[in-house]
Amino acid sequence: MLYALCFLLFMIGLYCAVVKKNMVKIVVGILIMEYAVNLFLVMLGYRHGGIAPIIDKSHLESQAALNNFVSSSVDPLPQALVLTAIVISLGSLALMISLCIRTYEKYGTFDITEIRRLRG
Amino acid sequence: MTIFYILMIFIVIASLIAVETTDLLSSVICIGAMGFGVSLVFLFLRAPDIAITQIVVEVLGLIILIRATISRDLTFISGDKEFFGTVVSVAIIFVIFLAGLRVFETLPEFGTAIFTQVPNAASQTYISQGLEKTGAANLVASVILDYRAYDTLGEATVLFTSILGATVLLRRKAKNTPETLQPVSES
Amino acid sequence: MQGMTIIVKTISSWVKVLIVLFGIYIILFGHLTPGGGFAGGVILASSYVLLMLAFGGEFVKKDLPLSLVSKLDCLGAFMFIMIAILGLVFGGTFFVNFLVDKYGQPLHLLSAGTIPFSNIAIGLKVGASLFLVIFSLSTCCKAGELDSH
Amino acid sequence: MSIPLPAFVAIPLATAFLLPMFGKRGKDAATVVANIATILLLVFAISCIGESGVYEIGKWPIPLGINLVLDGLSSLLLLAISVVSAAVMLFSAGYMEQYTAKPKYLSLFLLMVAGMNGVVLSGDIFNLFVFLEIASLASYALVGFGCGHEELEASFKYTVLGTIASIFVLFAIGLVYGNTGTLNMAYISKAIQNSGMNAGLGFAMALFIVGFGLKAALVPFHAWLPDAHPSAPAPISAMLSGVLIKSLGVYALARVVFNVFGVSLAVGWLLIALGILSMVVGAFLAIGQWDIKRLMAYSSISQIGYVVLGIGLGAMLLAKGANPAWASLAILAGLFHLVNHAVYKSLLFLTSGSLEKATGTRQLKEMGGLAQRLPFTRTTCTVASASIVGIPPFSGFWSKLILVMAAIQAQYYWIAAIIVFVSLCTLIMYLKVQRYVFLGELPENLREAQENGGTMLVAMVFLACLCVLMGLLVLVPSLRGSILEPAVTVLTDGLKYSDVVMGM
Repeated sequence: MLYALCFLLFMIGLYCAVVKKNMVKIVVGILIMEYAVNLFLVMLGYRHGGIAPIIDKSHLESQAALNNFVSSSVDPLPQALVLTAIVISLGSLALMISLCIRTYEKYGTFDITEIRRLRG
Repeated sequence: MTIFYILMIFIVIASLIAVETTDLLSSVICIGAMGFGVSLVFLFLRAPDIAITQIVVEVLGLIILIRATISRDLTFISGDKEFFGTVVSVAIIFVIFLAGLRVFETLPEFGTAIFTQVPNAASQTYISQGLEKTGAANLVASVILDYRAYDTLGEATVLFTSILGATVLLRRKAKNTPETLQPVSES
Repeated sequence: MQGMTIIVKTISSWVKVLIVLFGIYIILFGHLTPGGGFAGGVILASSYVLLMLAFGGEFVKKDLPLSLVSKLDCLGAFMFIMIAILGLVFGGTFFVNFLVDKYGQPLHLLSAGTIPFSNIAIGLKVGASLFLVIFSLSTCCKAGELDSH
Repeated sequence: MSIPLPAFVAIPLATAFLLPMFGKRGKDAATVVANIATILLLVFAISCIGESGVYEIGKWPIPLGINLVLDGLSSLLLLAISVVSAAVMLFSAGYMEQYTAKPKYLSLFLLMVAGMNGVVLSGDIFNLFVFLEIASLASYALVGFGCGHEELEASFKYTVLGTIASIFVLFAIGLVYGNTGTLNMAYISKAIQNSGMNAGLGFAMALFIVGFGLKAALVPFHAWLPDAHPSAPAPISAMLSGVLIKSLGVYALARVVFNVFGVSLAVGWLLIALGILSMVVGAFLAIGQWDIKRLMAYSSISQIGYVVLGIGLGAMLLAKGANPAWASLAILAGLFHLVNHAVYKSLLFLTSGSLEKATGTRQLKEMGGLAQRLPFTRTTCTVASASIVGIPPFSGFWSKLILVMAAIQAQYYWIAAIIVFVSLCTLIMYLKVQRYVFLGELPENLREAQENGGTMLVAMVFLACLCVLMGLLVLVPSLRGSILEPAVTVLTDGLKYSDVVMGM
């Protein structure tokens, strides 16, 4: 069910990015899609009753503690992927917003139908 | 378990408001709320690294987004004129959504991570041998900076590229000299 | 942007030091605790963004010239790829953690081979570049000001 | 292997990180350094011909770490990327003088090259995504480099569609990870062979096809291309059309379909349909254009259709269990056309840049009679046009001929007929270019149009020579055996990819 909620979020974002005519709204849609995918990836690695994949001193005290850590830690790999994906989405956000600002400067509006009309 | 549902429903509602409100600033603020919700979900999913990163990125992203929207055609969104087009796209997206729901039945159930079900998964090795092989107690750090450091090189490059691209796009003057010949006026 | 009131200015110049310290802590302990180069770099950037909001763009420009920031940006990225290439030179493979057994013990600040150095490089790079983009976004064009068509 | 594979990524990256430090004064030094980097990459790529190998980064064995895979297909793409980027970089040295911030341009250019090299070398699906993003982000910024009205709008459109494509790919990667628990392409392929396809993997494959199809600008997803290519500076149009849409779109699609998921009849027919649709629609739209770069952009869509048609025909024949020789012939045609198109389309865009710089316009109706004023541009443009149309000694003829032969051998005569018909349309559109640009009356205001000298000319002549010589790639058996055939084998072997990678 949680996966389905992620997918719903993804689709809301897709709807916003495809249907809306305002440049900022399109960026908002893309951000929503990115959140959805990030959530989905991290959920794939979750275990019931899991602990964060960070070893501290208490885990190193005995072999049993370490084994306990190994058997209950959540998956670190999707977390690493999402860290990368968050940075990538920040990068594309910066690029898109600078494009929006420059386009606004040139055309005086965020509305893409208006922009298309001005361009002729 | 319930906490995830509560937070996810909060995120979905925030996203719906962000999509449908006509005020750009409130839309951006809803995105901020969503971002903090997402970061809380990360925290409950036992991913403190990403939760921290999500929060700091959210703050900076919000500054960037608000910078873009503030005092620029505020509250000005003309209604969607093409009613028919909107209905068709909503219908298509809804159909894809319904078709896609079956897809998630093939995944292992939430809370049983995939790496526990596959023999010799890489993640199993990261957890059991990460500290001894890389020396980093934070296994996420050991994955991003040692096992998959090449990805992180790519990630740093993505950021470098986008920042370089943004400064290039924001520069005042793009052309150096007038053309060698006068451009022919467009008819 | 001419900045805000004296109260805001005073407080933010104090808080800035704390934020910078916190950012450095997050970067240096990235291999032991949650956080790391990326989160720490963003925190470093946000300290200067705070100064920029409180004092205005011109003040920060004097404090931290943009050409220096963009050089730091390139330097951080270059440091990171040099760590990779040093792995090729000393360890025989691109990105090999050639320092892993050379010093330190697990759970100490000095451990984990090249990972802390990678964190520092990334922190530098991320901090500089994010500051750069927010600065150029906010000073490049004032709201409502249009190019002549 | 004599050269460590990460060099293909590390050299352009290190150079790109250093270049912005040069600032305004070091513009010429920066140009020289960037050119040295691309030429070095070309030398490396040539020395990698016929080699193969796996490179495990950081000495981690593969499911743990990331591996780079050099096989026939990768080295073919590496060769195409480095030839085109070396020529285009040389061209930019002269052409980009008219823009400001040249060191940043050079840096972004090298980042784009690094991204494409990373994509074609990667053996890890998430790593492929990361490098895909590097190349895409650099190209978004480069399309808007001129910062004019048109450029910004085109760049925004391209950025939005490109980002949506990337998110689709990331989502598909998530689904694949959720089903197989690994990210390495060889291991994914193994896991899929063991468990068989299910709904999740099928959906992931659909997402991959849409995502990479958007990057490759196949017809239902082509909306960004006709705006982005004309708006970009001419060298960037050449890169985008010449190699970017191929390495990010077609290569990634072929790799995922053939080597990771395995071919099936449905996917084969889907690719054929996309290919034919792109060919026909692209050609029809191109004929009506009056902007020279826009015409070439639509013709790119049409030509990418040939490549996808060849590959799809191969996939369909493989899945049907037909004679494997037919399938390899079709794939050979597709890949050979890919390389040919990389060379002649980038040459065409470079000539259009040369024309634009000399005359200040891109409108066909405002040009004319330039044959005398611009003799070199005219010659190179004619060579490239002859290639793309498929006049016998030039390269385009051979790839189209093989494609027609493959279609006839497999007894799909209607496909062969469509190929010939689209070739005729291509003939019409390039006759139109020749007629309106080089023949006819020379307008008053273009009397002083000057040939661009120096590096721009060298780059154009280099690519024109390649256009003439490319036919040798299939005609000389030793060249064919060392460059094209290994690439074809990688695709026809399909799922053996995983054994090959794990075995090396």
